[in-house]
Amino acid sequence: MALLTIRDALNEALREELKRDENVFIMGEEVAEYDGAYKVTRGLWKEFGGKRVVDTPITELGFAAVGVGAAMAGLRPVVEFMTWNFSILASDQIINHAAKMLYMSGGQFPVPIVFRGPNGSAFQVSSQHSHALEAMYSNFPGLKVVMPSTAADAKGLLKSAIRDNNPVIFMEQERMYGMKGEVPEEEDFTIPLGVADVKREGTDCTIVARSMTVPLALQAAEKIKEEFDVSCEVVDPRTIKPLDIDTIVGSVKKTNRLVIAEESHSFASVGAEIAYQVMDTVFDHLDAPVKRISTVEAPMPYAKNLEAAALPSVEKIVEAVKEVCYL
Amino acid sequence: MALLTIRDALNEALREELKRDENVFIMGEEVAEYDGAYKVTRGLWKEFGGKRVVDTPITELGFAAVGVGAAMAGLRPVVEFMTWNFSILASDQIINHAAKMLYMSGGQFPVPIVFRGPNGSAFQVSSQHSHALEAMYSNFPGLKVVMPSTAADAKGLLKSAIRDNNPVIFMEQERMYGMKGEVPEEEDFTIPLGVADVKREGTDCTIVARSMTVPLALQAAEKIKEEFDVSCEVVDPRTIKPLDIDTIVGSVKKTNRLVIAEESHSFASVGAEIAYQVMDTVFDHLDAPVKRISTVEAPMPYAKNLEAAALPSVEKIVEAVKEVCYL
Amino acid sequence: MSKAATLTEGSANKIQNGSNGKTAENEHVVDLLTREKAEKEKVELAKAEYEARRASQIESIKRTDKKLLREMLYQMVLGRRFEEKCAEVYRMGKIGGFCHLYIGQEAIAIGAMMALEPSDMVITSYRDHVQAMVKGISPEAVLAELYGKIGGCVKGKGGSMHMFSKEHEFYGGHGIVGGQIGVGTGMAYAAKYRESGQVTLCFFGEAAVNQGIFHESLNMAQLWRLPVIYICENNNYGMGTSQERAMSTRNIAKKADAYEMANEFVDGMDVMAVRDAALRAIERARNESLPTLLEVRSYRYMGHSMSDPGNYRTREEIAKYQERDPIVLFKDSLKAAKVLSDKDFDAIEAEAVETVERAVKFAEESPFPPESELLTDVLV
Amino acid sequence: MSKAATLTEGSANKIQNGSNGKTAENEHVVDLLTREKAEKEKVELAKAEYEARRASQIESIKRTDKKLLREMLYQMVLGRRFEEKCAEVYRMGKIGGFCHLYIGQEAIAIGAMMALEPSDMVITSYRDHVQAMVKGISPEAVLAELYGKIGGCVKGKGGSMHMFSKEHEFYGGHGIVGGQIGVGTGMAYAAKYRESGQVTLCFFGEAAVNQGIFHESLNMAQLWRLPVIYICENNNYGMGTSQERAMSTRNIAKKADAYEMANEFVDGMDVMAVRDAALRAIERARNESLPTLLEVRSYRYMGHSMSDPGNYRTREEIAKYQERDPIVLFKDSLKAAKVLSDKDFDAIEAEAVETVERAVKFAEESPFPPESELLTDVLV
Ligand SMILES: Cc1ncc(C[n+]2csc(CCOP(=O)(O)OP(=O)(O)O)c2C)c(N)n1
Ligand SMILES: Cc1ncc(C[n+]2csc(CCOP(=O)(O)OP(=O)(O)O)c2C)c(N)n1
Ligand SMILES: [Mg+2]
Ligand SMILES: [Mg+2]
Repeated sequence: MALLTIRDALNEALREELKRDENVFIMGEEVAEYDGAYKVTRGLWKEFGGKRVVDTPITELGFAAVGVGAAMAGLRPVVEFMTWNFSILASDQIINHAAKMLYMSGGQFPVPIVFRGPNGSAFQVSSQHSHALEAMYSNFPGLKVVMPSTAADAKGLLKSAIRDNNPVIFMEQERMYGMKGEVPEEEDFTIPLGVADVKREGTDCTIVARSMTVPLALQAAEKIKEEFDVSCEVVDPRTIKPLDIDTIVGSVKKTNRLVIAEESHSFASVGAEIAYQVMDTVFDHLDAPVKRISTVEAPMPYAKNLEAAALPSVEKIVEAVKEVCYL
Repeated sequence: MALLTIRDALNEALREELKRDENVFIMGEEVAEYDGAYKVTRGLWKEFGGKRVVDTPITELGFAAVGVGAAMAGLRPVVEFMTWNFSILASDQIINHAAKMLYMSGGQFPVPIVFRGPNGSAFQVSSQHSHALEAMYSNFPGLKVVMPSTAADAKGLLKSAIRDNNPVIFMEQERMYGMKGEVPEEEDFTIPLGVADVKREGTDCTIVARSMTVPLALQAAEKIKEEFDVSCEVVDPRTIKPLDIDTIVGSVKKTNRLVIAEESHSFASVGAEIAYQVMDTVFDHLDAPVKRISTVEAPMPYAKNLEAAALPSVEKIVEAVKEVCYL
Repeated sequence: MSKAATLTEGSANKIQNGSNGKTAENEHVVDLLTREKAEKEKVELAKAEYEARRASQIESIKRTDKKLLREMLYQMVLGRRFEEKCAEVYRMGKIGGFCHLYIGQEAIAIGAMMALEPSDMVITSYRDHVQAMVKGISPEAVLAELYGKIGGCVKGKGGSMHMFSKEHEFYGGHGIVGGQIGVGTGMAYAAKYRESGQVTLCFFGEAAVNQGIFHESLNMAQLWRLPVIYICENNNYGMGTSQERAMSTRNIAKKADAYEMANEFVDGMDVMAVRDAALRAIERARNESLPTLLEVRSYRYMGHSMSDPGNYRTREEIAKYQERDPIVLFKDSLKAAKVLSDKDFDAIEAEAVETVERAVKFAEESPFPPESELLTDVLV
Repeated sequence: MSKAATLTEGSANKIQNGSNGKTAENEHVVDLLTREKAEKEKVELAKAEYEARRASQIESIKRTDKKLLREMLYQMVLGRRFEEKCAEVYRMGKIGGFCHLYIGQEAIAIGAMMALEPSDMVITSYRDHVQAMVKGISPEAVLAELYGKIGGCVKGKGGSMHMFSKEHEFYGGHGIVGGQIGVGTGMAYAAKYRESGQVTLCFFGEAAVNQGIFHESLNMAQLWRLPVIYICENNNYGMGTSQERAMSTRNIAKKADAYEMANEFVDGMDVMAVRDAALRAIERARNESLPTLLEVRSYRYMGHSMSDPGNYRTREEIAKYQERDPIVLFKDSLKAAKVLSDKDFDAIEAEAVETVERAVKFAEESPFPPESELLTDVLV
């Protein structure tokens, strides 16, 4: 095991895949000479050259399209959005082109492409730079959606995403790039897409969290254990689509209670979907309504205190658990 | 009362608002000289001239932005997307600009704009032209989302949308343009945004439907009444955001059973949200898990038989009701 | 830096179509008159050029292989007959959804695509039947696709707008106006990356030029020297909107200057002129890895799609363009150049009709896709 | 239509930045050398032009009202001192998020905006502090916004990138590169519609020019004859990417030709040149309702934002640009033209410093927004 930041784990995944398959290349704004706006691609341009690591103009729709076309024609592009906020400009290529190409072409043209970058809020970057967009992309068939929360997951999932023959939406979180974790050093470490991970075992309440809310959920679980001796299980789906509902349901069957913590806005969120699917499957196992914690229904404010109040937090998760446990 | 098609009801709403307020204008592809791709704007260019009814180039992002800027500067644009599919190209202006402007500007710049056009499938127009996009736009605070299902609602809601000082996503359905209904003839008939309508009263099971699924739900209710003597209440939220959850919850309290029928894809859909909110509010009143009918998780196929199989239908709704009623 | 101001004089044929206070009624009349006059002038000019064009076409014909010329004519005639059949069966309800026909524009697809190698790549818009066939998809598979049958080239999943063939390097068939300009740029990117020597032809209409993706794509193509040929099929209308009502300039080829990209304006009624321009562009792409923008001026005889009544133009306007029909012109020239005789023409005509009939039979008999197809091809 | 081919010769200074097989290491060395040489030449040229520029600036000064000239210098100095203070307090942790400074580019905002009427409209990117102040928002309100305090011009909800003032017709402060080009076009649309006589100034960086919205907007502005002035602030970098690595042409002003739009290239180190070009464009907008694209060549001294170490360029490159500093040049000219004396300069300097100090005091003392603000202003 090596202790790596999520940033470096992603970097390793990219490096290894660039080495493994010469059809893999990285493109995006500032990914090459600048080493990446958030340094996820650090050193790669120097090591692999300007053919494999390519700086683009600021034309999100255009370079996403270039990625789609290149993928149709046999390459395996990894397209970085400096942040997912800017992907909205490119969403026509993701939703109307990448996601449907295989179907429209009757199975002839797979689009093996990874769109990746930081998703959600950063530190006071205000409303146009703080979107968590997984709900939007998850609604469209033809896309896989991945959201790692640890260094090991980040590395293993990114490698799998690059090898996947479908378009994959790979969402990181800027607040988490510096978080460290153990990463297996074995030669070809990957984590399959579509498999949830139980980040903490517990018996009394399930917390489903993803990306940024996983560490918050773990802290909340700790606190609740201490304060109320209630044992929370923290399940991280890791892949939002396809969703490993079985693992979530398995946990809820055991705990009979479910809290969902997510950074995105709430309305028609992935959390709503998980709640629906759980209810649909194990309605009779639920001893309380599912409780969801999301970012409040407002654009992200700049002021530090308001931003903190807008986002999910350990306290909010604790409160939600208390509620479903009738504490 | 006048018997109007939904198309003509929308047309009347536009005409009346153009007359009422000279800051209202319509822009979009083929809305003027061509009378609208689907004839919703028929006759308006002739009547009001090229200043009030404006043909645009095929530049969805650009003319959406023009709408946003014009709204900030005091006009009340009604921007037509030939279909909502093409709005994805403009979604940055809708999500990152229109929806946040009021908040970002600390309340100084409201954006009184209506984005409208047909949403969802038409008749075999295949995967790039059949999106139902309400889930996507509903996820973002700062937008209102409206989906009428009758001629009267279409007229009354569109007039309210145009008078509203917020950006409103107004989603019609091409399959429904020709459907007729009674429309009040009173001088200034409007329907407030945010108020659901019970389209059929019933006691045994609630069906929440919107847009295209409302007529399907009504037919299903009829069938179920006949075949099983089970009485369904059909609730049409009409406005998705803000959602009149009280009316839905009120119905569920009475029937203790809920089926949701929607044309969009299911994952993280508005249906999931309604299910979550209902469960959150009246968990103990539910005698069965909420059942949701959506378009299958595949891009829309072209072939007639496949398209029919992909979409929600009377039969599917009937089956869902039978399921929640344990018939 | 003390460079003098470089102001462009306002262009002459600018139409102010908003905000001028006139009533629409008035505007409309003025507008129609102006337009009619402009149209008339254009058409007169075009007719005068017909003769000049025939002379130059004959020159070009003389430089070209006879078998190829015959095949070019055959493909043009087949394209025409095929589309006519589509219109016929569409009206009978055999085809659903949108259906955009290519009648009048055949010289573009045939002129440009038959200058390619089979391994070269092509991508286009929803107006894709003829391109699909020229690239090698059988008329059977195209028509069956239009019928929404399992024998269609994408198993009935795409319909009129979404023909594809991996085998024939045909990348579709796309419904979002302008979307394929970016995708085509990416295909060329891959060709350069893999040093495959492939050239990419990317077709789109003149109205698509106004989309942002055109701008973004051309910049990248020139910046990165991609072997792509952008072919703007300028038929003067995007649905019911003429170019002058949607674009602030008439000169699309010149837009390439904004990217320092090679560009050429071509008469799209002249299949040999299209071919010659395409050959130059292909050479530039293949040997120098440089992109080109071709503006090919053309005209579509039918409505935008089968559901367009086409009230925005006169029958006369159409008729006058038809006098310069690309197939008639090509036949005239082939005959004048003594390459093909009337007998040859008859044989070609018969062959095309027969092929189309075969396609109809196939499409009729092909079954609808089984319901199991609904959920396949969503993910690999 | 038999018009000859209009091929553009491939441009000279094209950089091939992908797919050429060389190692990045090699490429990098070659690249740096080439660039260094190019930079050197550019800077030499610039210095030579400094003198010429000063002469012409003096000419322009002589035609201009003295009080206005003083105010222009004051605003430039204030802008400079204000941004320096921002850098200082940012490093102390008083400001969060992104913070993009304007140092080096002052001549653009002051030159262009002080040619406006107060009722004219302005919109810009995230690099907006100075534009906000020139339009009339108090330095107090701008700095308090940067602090995220309730006294900020948008109550702490926007921060550095999102300054707004309805009262002063300042339409923000936008974070999506290029987004404001479309919105600004819409503002001009409204002005024309309402016949308000207002002109719209729309600022953006050179990297934003590559965005599709630039293309879509300019077409509509020319087609509909909108009274908008697009000001491209060309500081040669979009974050760490120089123009030549992102754009296939050096000549941005000329891109307006693709829309038949008036355009002008201006030296952005010369506040009077900017003013004069702006006056011409404003006149065109106000009297003829026609748009203009101005490319104003400039340079930013600081990193892209406060978090950018700026390794993509040398200290030398920056230093050399600083030798042509717009404030120094303007002072030199004002002195030579005997408009202002050293004493005046000192007074201006003192006033600017004092104003900034007042702003700091205000920002420090203003409270954070109450939590109740979180859910207001979401909907009207
Ligand atoms: C993004 C988008 N906007 C609008 C449409 C509707 N639409 C389909 S074709 C068309 C006109 C396109 O004209 P042009 O590009 O000139 O091509 P042509 O049809 O003449 O071949 C329009 C508006 C669409 N399919 N996609
Ligand atoms: C759509 C979008 N893409 C990327 C970014 C990240 N970003 C912010 S500023 C910037 C560079 C813009 O450069 P330029 O337009 O030249 O303006 P300058 O910063 O030089 O003033 C980038 C890439 C963004 N904010 N929005
Ligand atoms: Mg056209
Ligand atoms: Mg710049």
